[in-house]
Amino acid sequence: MLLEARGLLKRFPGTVALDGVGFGLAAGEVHALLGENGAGKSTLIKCLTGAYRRDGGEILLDGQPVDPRSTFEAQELGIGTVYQEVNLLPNLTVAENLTLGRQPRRLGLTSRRGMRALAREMLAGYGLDIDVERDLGAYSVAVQQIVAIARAVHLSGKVLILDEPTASLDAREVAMLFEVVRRLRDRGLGIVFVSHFLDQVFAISDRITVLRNGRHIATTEAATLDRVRLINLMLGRELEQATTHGRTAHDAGAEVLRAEGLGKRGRIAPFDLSVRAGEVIGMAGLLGSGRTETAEVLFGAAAADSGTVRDAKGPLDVSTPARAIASGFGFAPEDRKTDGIIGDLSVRENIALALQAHRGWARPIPRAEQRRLAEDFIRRLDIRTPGPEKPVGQLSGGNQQKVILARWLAMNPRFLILDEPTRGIDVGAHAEVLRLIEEMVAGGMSLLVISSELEELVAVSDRVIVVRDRSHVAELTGQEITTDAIVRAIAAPGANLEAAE
Amino acid sequence: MTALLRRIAPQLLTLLAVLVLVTVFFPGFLSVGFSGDRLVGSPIDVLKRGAPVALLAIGMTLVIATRGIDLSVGAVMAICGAVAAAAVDRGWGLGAAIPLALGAGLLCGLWNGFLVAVLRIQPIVATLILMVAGRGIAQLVTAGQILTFSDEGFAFLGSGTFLGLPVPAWAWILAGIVAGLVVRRTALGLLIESVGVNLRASRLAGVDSTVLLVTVYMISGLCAAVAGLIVTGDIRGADANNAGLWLELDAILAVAIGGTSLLGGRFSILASLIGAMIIQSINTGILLAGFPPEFNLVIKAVLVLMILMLQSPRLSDAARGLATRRRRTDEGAAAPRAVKEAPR
Amino acid sequence: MNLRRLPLYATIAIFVAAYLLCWLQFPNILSTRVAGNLLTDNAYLGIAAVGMTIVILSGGIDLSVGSVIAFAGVFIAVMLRDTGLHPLAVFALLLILTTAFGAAQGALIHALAMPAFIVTLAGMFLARGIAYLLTLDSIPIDHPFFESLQKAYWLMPGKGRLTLLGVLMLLSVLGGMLLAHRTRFGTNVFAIGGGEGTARMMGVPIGRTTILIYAFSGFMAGLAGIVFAIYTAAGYPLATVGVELNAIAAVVIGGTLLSGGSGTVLGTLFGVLTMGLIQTYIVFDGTLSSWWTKIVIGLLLFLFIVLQKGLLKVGLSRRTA
Amino acid sequence: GFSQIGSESGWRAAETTVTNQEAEARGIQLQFSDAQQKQENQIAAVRSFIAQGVDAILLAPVVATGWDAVLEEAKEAEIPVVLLDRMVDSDPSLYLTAVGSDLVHEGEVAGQWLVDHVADQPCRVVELQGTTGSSPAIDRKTGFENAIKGHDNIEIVRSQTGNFTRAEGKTVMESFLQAENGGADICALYAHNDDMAVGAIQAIKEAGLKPGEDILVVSIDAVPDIFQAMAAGEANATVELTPNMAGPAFDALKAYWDNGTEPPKFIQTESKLYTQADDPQAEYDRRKDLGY
Ligand SMILES: Nc1ncnc2c1ncn2[C@@H]1O[C@H](COP(=O)(O)OP(=O)(O)OP(=O)(O)O)[C@@H](O)[C@H]1O
Ligand SMILES: Nc1ncnc2c1ncn2[C@@H]1O[C@H](COP(=O)(O)OP(=O)(O)OP(=O)(O)O)[C@@H](O)[C@H]1O
Ligand SMILES: [Mg+2]
Ligand SMILES: [Mg+2]
Repeated sequence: MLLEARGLLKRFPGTVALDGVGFGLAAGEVHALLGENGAGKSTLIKCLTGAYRRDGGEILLDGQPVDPRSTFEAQELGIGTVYQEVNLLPNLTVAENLTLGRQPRRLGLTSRRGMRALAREMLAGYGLDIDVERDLGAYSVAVQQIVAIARAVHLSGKVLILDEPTASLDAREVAMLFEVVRRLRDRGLGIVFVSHFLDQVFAISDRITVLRNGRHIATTEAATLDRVRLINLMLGRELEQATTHGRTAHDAGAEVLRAEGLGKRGRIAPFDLSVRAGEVIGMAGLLGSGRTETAEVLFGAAAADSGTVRDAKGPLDVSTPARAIASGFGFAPEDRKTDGIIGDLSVRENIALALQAHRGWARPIPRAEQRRLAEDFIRRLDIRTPGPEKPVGQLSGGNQQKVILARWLAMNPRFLILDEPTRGIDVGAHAEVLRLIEEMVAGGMSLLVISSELEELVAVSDRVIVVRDRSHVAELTGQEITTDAIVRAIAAPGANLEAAE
Repeated sequence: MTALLRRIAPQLLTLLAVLVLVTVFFPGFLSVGFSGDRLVGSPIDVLKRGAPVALLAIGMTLVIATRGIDLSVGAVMAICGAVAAAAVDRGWGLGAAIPLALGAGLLCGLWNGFLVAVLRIQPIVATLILMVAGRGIAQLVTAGQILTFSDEGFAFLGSGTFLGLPVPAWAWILAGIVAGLVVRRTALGLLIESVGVNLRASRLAGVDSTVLLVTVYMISGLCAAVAGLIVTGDIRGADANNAGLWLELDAILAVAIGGTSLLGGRFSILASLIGAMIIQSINTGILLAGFPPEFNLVIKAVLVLMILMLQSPRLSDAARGLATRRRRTDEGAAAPRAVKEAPR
Repeated sequence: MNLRRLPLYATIAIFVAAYLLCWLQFPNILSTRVAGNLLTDNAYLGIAAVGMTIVILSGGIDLSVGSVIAFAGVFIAVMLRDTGLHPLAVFALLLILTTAFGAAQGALIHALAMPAFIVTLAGMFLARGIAYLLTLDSIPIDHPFFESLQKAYWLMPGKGRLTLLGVLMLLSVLGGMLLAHRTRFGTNVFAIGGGEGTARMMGVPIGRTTILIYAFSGFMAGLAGIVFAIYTAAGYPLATVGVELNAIAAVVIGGTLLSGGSGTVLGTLFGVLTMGLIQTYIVFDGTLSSWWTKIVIGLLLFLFIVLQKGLLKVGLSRRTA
Repeated sequence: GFSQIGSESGWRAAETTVTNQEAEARGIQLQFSDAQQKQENQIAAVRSFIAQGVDAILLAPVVATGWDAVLEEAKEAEIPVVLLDRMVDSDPSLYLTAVGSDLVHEGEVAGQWLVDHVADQPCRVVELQGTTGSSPAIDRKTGFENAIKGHDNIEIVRSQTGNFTRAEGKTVMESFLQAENGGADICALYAHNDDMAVGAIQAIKEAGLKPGEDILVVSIDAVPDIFQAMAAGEANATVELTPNMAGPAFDALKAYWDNGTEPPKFIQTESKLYTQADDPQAEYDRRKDLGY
């Protein structure tokens, strides 16, 4: 075994995140690490790489006991890691992020030119031609994700660990990533791969280890496992019904909202959007095409500089989020860490926040009421938390996502925008979210769902808007909505340029 | 209730330790007696003298909870004291002086809040502007003199006694209770904490952060105004140069000793108030113990450092880790290292 | 060119514009004499501000610098008075002391996870307290070596003096620029300022870097103390009260974000010069009463910051448009 | 050019006012610069006075040391410098003259008054010091101690800094009272300035004692408020430090310009002692508009 963990133990107040987990990674294999949200995958990785101090158990590298006390030491041992939340610094340039700690030097000073060259070299092979001297923060999550991967690959002499690296990548980039991963595997590296996309798991991995509730459940050859069994292993139960394609046709309701000529210079070209009651509008496009911008303009997060929004009764004010919310809008943002959760506050407070802000500070929601609300959603969305008073920052990524969904469901808005709602969510929860979407729509709510997962869009949408180059370019309805059609619309003339960029 | 106790336990213990320490150096420290109908004694002195810092700490706690800081409170004290003294001096009476002073405090808070929330200037710098200019404004009001007055009602604010306790002590205790109630019985506390932890996310959840930030700085200004009234009443004169000088640092220290993170988020007004009393006990203790004044700063620095070290989460973690390790080794098991997550 | 330089350009533009405005009112102000004075009079502040810049870039703050400068002066004066050591030896000793002092603060900040504001606040009390213990008086320094240092200058055309102290400050800025922008340590500082947790995950040695950052600030404060001692030829425990706030203001005017992770050392130089210009302007004006002086300083500070914000906004929108 | 220290006390404000009045009366145009208690600002101010080419510089130095370089620059530029109210350690050739009082002497006058007043009675004195490290605090302490030396009946039992402020004077006095048996053991208070004394008087009153009788109060500066207290019998004595330093300075300058008369290097102002016998009410009325 290249990297081996025996009897790993990690406790957090109120949770045992790892309960005697064993894990073995061979050289030259891609080893998938799977489990529900909160199963302990990220914790295992953090213990292996010295980001967390473990409470017990031992780690062996090449048969020798090692004890990385910091990620720095892990890197020195040849373990490169992409952690779940992109762990790069937006205030540094791409090149600085890539070369941090290993900057080429001349005469004791770091060399700009050397850094630039090294960075370009590291990024080669990912089809990403970006200005490495610009701040990383100027780029989208996807670009950052790729940069993080490139960095980890560069650092990994022996082991590469990828914790949900594909969560915000689209198909083309995933393919490119897998290309790189295979190359590394063939060079004899051991690669740990975490993902909730089972297709990707089956596509790339040699072996699979499943964790549940902090325990090791099984390790098997990927080839011997089928999808259903894998899901059973992960959930410890049958998934009631794997959602299949095809949304039951709706009677198109009356129009409830209409945006006309809404846009913001330099961000998104003016667009029209009509929303009917109980309708799900999907939004597809390449990374950086302007989907998030559309949502932000609609919600007042980035104030529009042209256009109007109105409903049957008259114009609506959506110039700030608070006003948009007052007009019955809701928005679950894409980047949950910076835009979504209030890390130090409890699950209860996070769920009640939007409702409370809407009611104003003078009309507090009684604590008991908040608790009831929180417990209700914890049950309904199956949020894995020891209780409603747990700080939300300590939940696993997928569970944080559910808390944000709960926040907006508690508001019961008439028009809810979900930007990548299933990012980082496990299969069980994924099905759950899709079911919730159905439920909401049945209750008369209208949705705008932004997603990079085309199947998901096809499954839920009544209508799909395709965004390209910061403008809305196509709209598919009813039978037209197929993955193929969407891909074609995205890739229409001009898109190649964008992709090549 | 128990949660509250657990929250303020470190502060209470520290206060106790400081009191014991001072008593060692000055044995009569803890004695309280009656003189006529009012209580006298060092503990009462601490309650009274600690009033300005305690009042400032109330506002400062809220400001810090939003991830801000207010360096201007000392200058605002001077402005408000000067305004009140000038009003009394012109014979407008206390009825006009107090509202004017409080209004001035609110105005200062509004200005700070405007800079921070609307112009988005970083809080330290935004309030540094008023810290510098504010004292000038105060001197403008008093024309550079110590504006002395002889209004007994005003003096009562600073040095009077009510039901045995000094009026300043009443002021901060009441202000603390009111602020505590307002913040915790409404949703203000939740919203402040949410803005302090993650401004962007809070805005996206519909929290009106602008109004909230302005409000918080206005509360801080108001607290400073009350503190300014008290020190002015106390010496029966508005001393624009020295009123509240460097008190902002003590107030920030009180909040920090009270365990509220300077990075915003969770806060406790009660703990900050205990922090203020800890600082005042040290100050009074130094005065009573009779060391030469050149030792004051060193003593204070060492005590503050010790207090902070004792309260440091890392140290208590390490101590706990040490305890578990000992237990484990007792059991004969291998000794794993102390848990250190240290979320910062 | 580069987006992150925008605040720097804004600062420089405002400084130049302000200087020209002052010149319109007082033609004298554009003499080399005033320029030389500007450098000399602000040398200690500039040096301390370079250290402060590094600290602030890392997302920290160092309130102890003013006190450390005072301590340095007193220490030098007392040592020169009471021992036969050569000033250079005293300087070396002092720099070791203040660097260790800074390192100790950094160690506390890191090891105990305490906020820098509070630790350095205690450090501020401590340094001045120790200065008091050394002496209460102001002690003159009349060592011949000191005099030669003080008198070392190069007469610029127009009778302005480019003093050793001014040059020392410019060198410090240069050194700071290299350190911040051209070393691994510097990038680590930016990394910590951008997000300590993230930086840790990326393998930045947080503890070591934090200690080094504050040690550097302590070193620069010690150096500033030496400069101040040369400048005034005395040690005085009450000197340079509140200089830390001036340094912070200079850093921020220089376009560095107090929240850390973004800024330049060169900007700090212009921040310092801007503060000096405000001071000079007020003296040239010469009609302001004590209180109006304070109010005007506050207003000018406000004006500069708002102008800078405005310029930044214009620059940014031009870029995205 | 006039480089003033700041406006940290009423006395300082009065000095500024009087200087302006004196300048106006003589038709002199005054460039004023306030250093906010910082020597570095003062040095910068003097430098820019030189750069502007003023005719003379009045300097109220915040601290005695560290003036050599700028004074030499002034000398090179042939601008006469007159020091006000505090001295510097520099070579006397660098300035024209200094106008001021002798701080040590002030302390001695105050101490002497106490010595005379209590005669042979035992007297436990508490002292309110000025800002730690400032020269008035050091010198006035020394002077007072000189005066009581050899009088074993007088003893300083407690000494703390009140930072020259009224509020701290009061706070510190409260703790003195607290520490000295409710004040019963204190015979006299010596304050380094009147502001602290005024604060302390309030503390004494609030403790139920009579300042001026139960506890003697002697202080320095002679600001209006202390005369009010004396008129009320609450303070006993104060030593005057006149804010009119500029008058003699201007006179000296005029003489120097008119006929090159070199003034003496030190023009000492009188340190006059005022007691309750000196019609304090009249003194108060005389001073109250001087901008204290
Ligand atoms: N810093 C922390 N403090 C307290 N509890 C934590 C912390 N980090 C993780 N946990 C808890 O540990 C458990 C495992 O979390 P982990 O992040 O490892 O899950 P995961 O398998 O990566 O889930 P996901 O698929 O959602 O990323 C969860 O119950 C979580 O609440
Ligand atoms: N490949 C890329 N090259 C350069 N810049 C990019 C790229 N991808 C995204 N960006 C930038 O990232 C920013 C964010 O884009 P935005 O979030 O609007 O895209 P999106 O369509 O919502 O995509 P997604 O949500 O999938 O990231 C844009 O300003 C864009 O300029
Ligand atoms: Mg995870
Ligand atoms: Mg997006």
